[in-house]
Amino acid sequence: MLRLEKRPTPSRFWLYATPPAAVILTMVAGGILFAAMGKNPFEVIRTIFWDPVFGEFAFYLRGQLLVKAGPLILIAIGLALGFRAGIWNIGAEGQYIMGAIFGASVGLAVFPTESRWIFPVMVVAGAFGGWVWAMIPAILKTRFNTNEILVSLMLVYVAQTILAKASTGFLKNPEGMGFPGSRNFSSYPAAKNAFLYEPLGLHWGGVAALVTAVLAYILLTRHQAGFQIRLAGQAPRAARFHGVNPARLVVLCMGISGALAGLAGLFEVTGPAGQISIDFNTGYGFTAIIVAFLGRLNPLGIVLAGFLMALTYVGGEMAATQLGLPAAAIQVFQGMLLFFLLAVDVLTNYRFRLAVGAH
Amino acid sequence: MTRPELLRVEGITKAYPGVVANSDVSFSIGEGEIHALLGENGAGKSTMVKMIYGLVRPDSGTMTLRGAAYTPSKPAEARRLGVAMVFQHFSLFEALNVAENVALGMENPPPMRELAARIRAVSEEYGLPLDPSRMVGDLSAGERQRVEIIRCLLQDPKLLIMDEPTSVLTPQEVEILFRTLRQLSSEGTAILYISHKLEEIRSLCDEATILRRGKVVATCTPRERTAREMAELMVGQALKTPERRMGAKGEVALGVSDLSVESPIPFGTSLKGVSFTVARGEVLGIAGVAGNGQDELLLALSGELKAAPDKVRVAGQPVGDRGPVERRKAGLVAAPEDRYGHAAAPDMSLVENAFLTAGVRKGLTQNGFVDWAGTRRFAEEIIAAYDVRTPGPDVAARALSGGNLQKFLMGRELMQGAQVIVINQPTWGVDAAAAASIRQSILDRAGEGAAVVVISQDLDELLEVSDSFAVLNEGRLTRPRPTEGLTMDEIGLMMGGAHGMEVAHHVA
Amino acid sequence: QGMDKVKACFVYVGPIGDGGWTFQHHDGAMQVKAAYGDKVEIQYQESVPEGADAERVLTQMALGGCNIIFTTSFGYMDATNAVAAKFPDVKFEHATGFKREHPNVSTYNARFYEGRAIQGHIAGKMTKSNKIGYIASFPIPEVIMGINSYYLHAKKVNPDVQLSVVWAFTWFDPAKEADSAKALIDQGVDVIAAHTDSTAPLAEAAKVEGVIGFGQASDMAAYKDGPRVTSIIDNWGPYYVKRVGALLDGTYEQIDAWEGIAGGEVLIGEITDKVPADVKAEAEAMRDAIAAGTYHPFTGPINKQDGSPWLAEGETASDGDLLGMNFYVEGIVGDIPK
Amino acid sequence: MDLGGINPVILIATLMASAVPILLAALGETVVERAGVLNLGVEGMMIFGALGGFIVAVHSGSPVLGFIGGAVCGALLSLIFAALTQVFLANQVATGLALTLFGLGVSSLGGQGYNGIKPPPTGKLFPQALTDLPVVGPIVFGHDWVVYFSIAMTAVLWWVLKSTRVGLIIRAVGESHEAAHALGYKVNRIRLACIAFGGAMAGMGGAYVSLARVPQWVDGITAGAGWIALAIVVFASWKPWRVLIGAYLFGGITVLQLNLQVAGSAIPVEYLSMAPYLITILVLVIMSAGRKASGAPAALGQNFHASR
Ligand SMILES: Nc1ncnc2c1ncn2[C@@H]1O[C@H](COP(=O)(O)OP(=O)(O)OP(=O)(O)O)[C@@H](O)[C@H]1O
Ligand SMILES: Nc1ncnc2c1ncn2[C@@H]1O[C@H](COP(=O)(O)OP(=O)(O)OP(=O)(O)O)[C@@H](O)[C@H]1O
Ligand SMILES: [Mg+2]
Ligand SMILES: [Mg+2]
Repeated sequence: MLRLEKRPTPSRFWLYATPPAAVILTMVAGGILFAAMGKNPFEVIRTIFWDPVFGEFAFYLRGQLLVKAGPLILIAIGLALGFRAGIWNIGAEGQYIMGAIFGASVGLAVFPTESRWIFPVMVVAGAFGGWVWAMIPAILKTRFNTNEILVSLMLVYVAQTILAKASTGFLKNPEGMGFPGSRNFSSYPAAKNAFLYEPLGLHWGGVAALVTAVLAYILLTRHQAGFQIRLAGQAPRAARFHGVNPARLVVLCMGISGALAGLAGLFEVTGPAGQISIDFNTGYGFTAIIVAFLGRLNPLGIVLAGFLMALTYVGGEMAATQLGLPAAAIQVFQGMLLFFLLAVDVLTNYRFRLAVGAH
Repeated sequence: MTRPELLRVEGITKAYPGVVANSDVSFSIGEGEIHALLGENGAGKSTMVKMIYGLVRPDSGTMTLRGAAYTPSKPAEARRLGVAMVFQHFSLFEALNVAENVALGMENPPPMRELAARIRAVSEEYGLPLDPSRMVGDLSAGERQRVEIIRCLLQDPKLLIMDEPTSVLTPQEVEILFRTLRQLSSEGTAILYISHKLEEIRSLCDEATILRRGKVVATCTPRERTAREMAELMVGQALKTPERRMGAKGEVALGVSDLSVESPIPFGTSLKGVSFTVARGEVLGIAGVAGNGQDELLLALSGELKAAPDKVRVAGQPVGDRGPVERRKAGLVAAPEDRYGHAAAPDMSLVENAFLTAGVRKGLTQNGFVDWAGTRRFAEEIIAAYDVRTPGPDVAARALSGGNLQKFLMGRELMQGAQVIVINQPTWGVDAAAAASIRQSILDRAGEGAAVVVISQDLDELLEVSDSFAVLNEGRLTRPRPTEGLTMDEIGLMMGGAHGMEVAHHVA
Repeated sequence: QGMDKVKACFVYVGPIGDGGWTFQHHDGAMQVKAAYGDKVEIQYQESVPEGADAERVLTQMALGGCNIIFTTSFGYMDATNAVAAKFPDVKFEHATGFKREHPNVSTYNARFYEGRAIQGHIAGKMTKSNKIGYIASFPIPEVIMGINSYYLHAKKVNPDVQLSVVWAFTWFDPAKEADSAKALIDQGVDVIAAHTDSTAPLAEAAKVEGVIGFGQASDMAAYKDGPRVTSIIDNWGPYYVKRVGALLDGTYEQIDAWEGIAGGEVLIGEITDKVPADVKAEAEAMRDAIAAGTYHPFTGPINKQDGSPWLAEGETASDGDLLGMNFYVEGIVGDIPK
Repeated sequence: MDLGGINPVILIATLMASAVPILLAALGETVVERAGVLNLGVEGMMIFGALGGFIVAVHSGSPVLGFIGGAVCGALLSLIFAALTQVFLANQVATGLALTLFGLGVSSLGGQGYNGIKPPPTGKLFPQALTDLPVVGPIVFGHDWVVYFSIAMTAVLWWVLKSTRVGLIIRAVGESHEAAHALGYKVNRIRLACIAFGGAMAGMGGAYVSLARVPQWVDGITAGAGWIALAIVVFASWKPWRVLIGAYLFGGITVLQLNLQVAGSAIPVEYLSMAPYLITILVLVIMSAGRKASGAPAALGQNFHASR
C-alpha cells in the first residue's frame, strides 16, 4: 500500500515541477472529456494552449492575455496577502464593483472637462472605493468579532444592487436614450484607460498588476510587514508575541486587498469594459481567489497563475467559437486543472512510500 | 518477589525517516509492577509506548501479552486487551465536557447519565475528585490529567501507560497521583511510567529500562540507584550541576505593581493584583500549578497584554501600556512556554524565528526592511553557543526536537543582552543534560547583571536557580521570599495545597 | 455584389440552455442554417460577458473570417461599434441597441410591447381579483414600455384593475423569479406577466388553481395545460434569414430594424381554451390589427403617472419616446426605481 | 390579520418552503464543519444535485427518487473534494472553490437537453381540507414532504450532534484531530463520511430547487444559494436549530421584501433587495459582539495527516 510521509523540508523540485505536471494531467483528462464529446482532443488542446500564444491570431490574442490576466493578478495579490495572514476576504468582487463605481463617478462628475489630473484622481477614487468596501468587514471583525468571510461575501450582493442602481440611476448616461449604463469612457479621453502598448495588451491596469506583484514580492520577502503577515497566518500567537497588532493587521490586509480590487475595477471600467453597466463585473473577484491559490499565494506565482488562467479563458473562447465546444466544457476543464494542481501539490510537502510494516 | 509476566517486548525496531526511534528494544513487565522507561529527549520512549498502545506499528520485533502474541493494530484493540494510556500531550477536547471526553476513550460507553455516575464513583474511590459535567477547557492541568486517568481506570486496565504525567502537577498532586498508582499496583495493575523526574522514579518504580538513541542501554532497580547515576546512564556521560556565580544584587530592574488583567485565553485565569520587583543580578522563581495565571503573567510582562503604564516598569520606565516591541526596546525580553506556535513559528526557519524577537534589540531592520544576512549570523551564533543540534539555520523549527528547539529559543532571548529576562518553563520536557545547560545559562546571565523571572512548575528547578521565590495561585501572587532556607512543606503551604483539595471536601 | 458563402456568427449573453432569450437567438441561428444549408457556416459562442470579453470574442470572430456577426445583447453595444471600426468589411448586427457609429453596423429590435398589449387585454378580462402582476427585471425603457402597454390594455377593458410590479433586479434567477411570483400570488394577484427569462413564474402559478400567466421570450409550451394562456415569442429567425440572405444576394444595407408582430419577429403563442372564446377573439383581432398597422398600442389620450398629458387624443407614440421611456402611465401605483 | 397588505400566515408558510434549499445545504455543511472541514463547494454540489435529481425524477417519474438521486449526485461530487483534501491534503478553501467551478460546468454540460421539461410534481403532503384550515392550515399542513423533512433533519442533527456517540465523535474530530487520532479514531475517514453527508444534503437542497421550487432545469438554477448556505452556517454558530432560524430569517426577509414591493411599500426597491444581506450582517454583528470565541470548531479548515 502507498503511504504519505511528510518531508522534513519542502521539495524544491516538486515546488517547480507540480504546475507543469498538473497541466499535463489536465490535458490528458481534458482530452478524454473532449474526445467523449466528439471533438478531436489534440485540436482542442492546441487551440486552448498553443494558438493564443503562437497561432494565427496570436498577434492579437497575446495582448489579450494580459488584458485578462491583469485584473486577476491585481486582485489575487491583494487577496494572497490577506490569506497568508489568515484573513479571508471572499468579497473582492464587491470591492471591485465599488472601486469601479467610485472611480467612474469621479470621472463622470467632471465630464467633459479635459485635464491630465482627472485619470489619476479617478485611480485614487477607485482604490478608495474598494478600500471603503473592504473596511466594512474589517472593522466589523476588529470591533465586533464578526466573521469576515460572511460579511465580505454578503457585501458582494449589496454591491451588485448598488451597481444596478448606478447603471439605471445615478450614473446612467444622459444621452443613452434611457438605456442602462453609464457614458462610455472610450469617448472621454481624459478619463480613459487607453492601451499604452496594444500588441502586449498593456494598459495602466497591467502596469499596476506587474508593479504590484514585484512590490508584494519584496514586501513579503524583505520587509518586516511581510514577515508579520506570514507570521500571523502561520502562527497567530507567535505573531502577537512578535508584536503584531492583530486588529491593525486585519485592517491593513483587508485594506490592501480592497484597494487593489478597487483599482482593478477602475482600470477595467475605464479601459476594456468601457462603462458602468448592470453586469460589467464578470466574476474577476471570485476567479482571483483561485488564481491566488494556484500561484501558491506567492506574488510571482500569482503572475504565472494569472496568465495560465487567462490562457484557458482566451484559448477556451477560441475553442468555443472555432470548434463549437460548449462554454461549460471550458469551465469543467478549468475545474480539472485546479483539481490536478491541488492534488499534485501534495508532492511538495509529502512523498509517497511503499508501506513496509509488521502487518 | 517474582511476579507473573504481563507484557514482554522483544527486539522491537521502529524507524522514522531519518531516525531510528527504537532499535531492537526488549524488556518485560510483571503484573502489578511499576516499570519506568527512562531516556533523554528523543530517546524513543513515547514511540515505544505508542506501539504498545497500537497507535504506531513496529517495523520488526514481537510483543506478547500474558503469553499470547500481541499485535494491536489500533488503540481500540489495545484497550480491549486491557492496555490503557495517558498521553504526554493530553488527548483531550477542550470544548467537550469531562463525561464526553471520557466516553470518547471508551469502547462501549454507557449512557451519559450512568457514565457520569461511574465517573463520580471511580474518582472518589481513587481520591481524584472530578465533576463530569464541567468543560475540560475550564479545568486545571492536574484536573485534566485526572480526566485521562479516570478514562483509563473505567476500563479496568491490566497495563496502564503514563507518558510524563507529573510535569504539570504540584507536589501534593504528585503525592495523590502516586497513591493512586500504588493502589492500582497493589490491585495487580502494571504501570509503565515515563518521566524525566528521577527522584519520582526512585520513589515510585520497581524496575527501570533506560533508552539512549533508541537502544536499551541499561536496566536497573531505581531504589538502588541515585538520580545522578540514572541520569548519567541516560546521557552516557558525567553530568555537571549548574554553578552560581554570585553577583551583587543591583538596583531594581523590573517592577510590577498591582497588575490585574483579564485573561484573553478561552478558559484562562485572570491576574489579580500581582506585585513584585526583581533587581539586577536576581533570579525570581515563580512556582504554581499550570493554569493559575502563568501564561497570563508572561503575556502581561511580554507586552502581549496591556495594562496601565505604571503597572509594569522596566528600569524605572513605565511600559505597562506598551507592546512587545517597545518593551524589548526598553530592555525586557520574554520566552513563553509553548514552543510550537507561541515562542516560535513551527513552519518558519530558524533564521526567521531568530528575527521573531531579536529584530528590535539586534538592530536587524532598516526602514522596515529586514537584514536577513545579519539575522542569519545571529541564528548561527545561537546555534554555536547553545549547542543546538540542527543541520543548519534554514531548517524549519518543527524539524528540531523539543529540547533542541528549546535551547535555540533560550539562546535567542538570553543572547540579546537584555536587562530583564522573563522565562516561562525553561526546561519543560527537556532532558537532564539540556536542562542543566539551560539553567546554567540563566544563572550566567543573572551573574552578568540581568534581572531574571523564571516561571516554572518544576520546584527542583526553581530551588536550584532562584534567589527569591513566589507562588501564583488562581491569578494571585504570594509575596516573594528568599529561596534559601525554604522547605518543601513551606512551599506546599504557599501553593495553597493541592489544587482541588477543597473540591474533594465538597464532594466527600 | 453577392457572396457564394457566408459565415454568420452569433454572440450570446447566456447559455443556450436558458430556455429563454439566448435559446431563442440560437433558434434563429438554426433557422438561418436551415434556410441556406451549405451556403452558410454558423459559429457561435455562449455566455460571453458584456464588456472586455465581448470585444475580444468579436475580434476573434472577425479575424476568424466571419462575414456577419450578430451581437445579441444590449450590453454589447459599445464593443460592437468598437470592433466594427477595425473591421469595415465585416457586417455587425447589434440587438436592442441604438448606436450605429459605422456604416457596417446595423441594429435590430423587436416591438415586444405589442405582445404586452394583447397580454394586458387578456389579463384585464380574465382577472377575478382585479389584481394583476408584473415581474420586472431592470428599470430600463424596454421593460417600462412593456409594463405600460400591459397596464393600459388591462385597464381599458377593466377599469378596476390594479397592477403590482415586482422588480427582481435580475434577468435570470429562477428561484427569485419563483419567489416573486409567489409574493404576487400571496397578495391575491391572479394574472402574472414576467419580463424575466425563466419559466419559474409559470411553474409557481401552476401550483395555485386559478392563476394564469404568459410565456415570455419562448412559447413555454410545457405549461399550456397549466397556467400559460398565451405567450410572446421572440422570433429572430426571419430577421436573421433576411439579413444573411441580403448578404448572399448582394442587397445588404445598414438598417435600424424594429419589427414587431407585423414582421413576424414577435409571435403570439397559441391562446389556450382557458381564455373564453370571446376574449380570445378580441385578442386575436387586436393582434391582427397591430400586424396590419391599423392599431398602435400607445394611442392617445394617455397621461403620465403624475397626470401630465403625454399623448393627445388619437396621437401615437413616436419610436423615440418609446425607446427612452422612463415613466409610468397614469394609474400605475409605485415608483420606478431610480 | 393583515400587516400593510401582507398576510403574515402566508408569509410564514412561504418562507418555510423558500428556505428549504439553503436549510438542507446549510445543515449538511454544519456537520461537515463540525468535523473540522470547510467545504466551500456547496454551490457546486447543490447545482449538481439539482441536475441529477431533475434527471432522475424526469426519467423515473418519481420525485422521491429524484431527491434521492440529487443526494447521491451531491455526495458523489463531494467525494472529489474529500479525496483531494483528505487523501491529497489539498488546501480546503481552494479545493472548495474549484469544486464550485467544476460543479457549475459539469451540470451545465450534462443538463443540455433537459431544458423546458416539466418534472413530476412534488405535491402537498396533507389533504386540502387540512390545508384550508385558518392559520395552521398553510403553516402546519400546507407543504410538500421535503419541508417537513428539512425540519425533521434539523431536529435529528441537533439530537445526533448533541446526544449520540456518532455526534460526539464528529465533534471530537472537529475539535482536535490530534487527540481524536491519539484515541484511535480514523480522523480522515470520519471526515470523509461527513463530507459525503454534506454533499448529499447540498445535492438534495439543489434538487428541491429544480424539482419543487422552480421547478425545471435551467443553467445556473441555484443562483448563489450555496453561498448563502455557507454564510448561514457561520451565522448559526454551527448549531442546527440556529441554522433553521438563520435560513428562515434569510428566506423570510427575501420573501418579505418581494411582498413589500407587491404591497406597494414606500421603501425604495433597491434597499429592499439589499435587505436580506444587510440584515444578515446586522444580526451577525449583534450576535458576535462581545463574544470571545465564535464557536467555530477548533480544527476547522485544517488538514490532518497521521504520521505513523
Ligand atoms: N511521527 C514521527 N515522525 C518522524 N519522526 C518521529 C516521529 N515521532 C517521533 N519521531 C522521532 O523519533 C525519535 C524518538 O521520539 P520519541 O517521541 O519517542 O522520543 P521520547 O523519548 O518520547 O522524547 P521526549 O522525552 O522528548 O518525549 C525522535 O528523534 C523523534 O524526532
Ligand atoms: N427542540 C427545539 N425546538 C425548538 N427550538 C429549540 C429546540 N432545541 C433548541 N432550540 C433553540 O434553538 C436554538 C439553538 O439550539 P441548539 O440546539 O442549536 O443549541 P445547543 O446545541 O443546545 O447549544 P447550547 O449548548 O449553547 O445551548 C436555541 O435558541 C434553543 O433554545
Ligand atoms: Mg515523549
Ligand atoms: Mg443547549
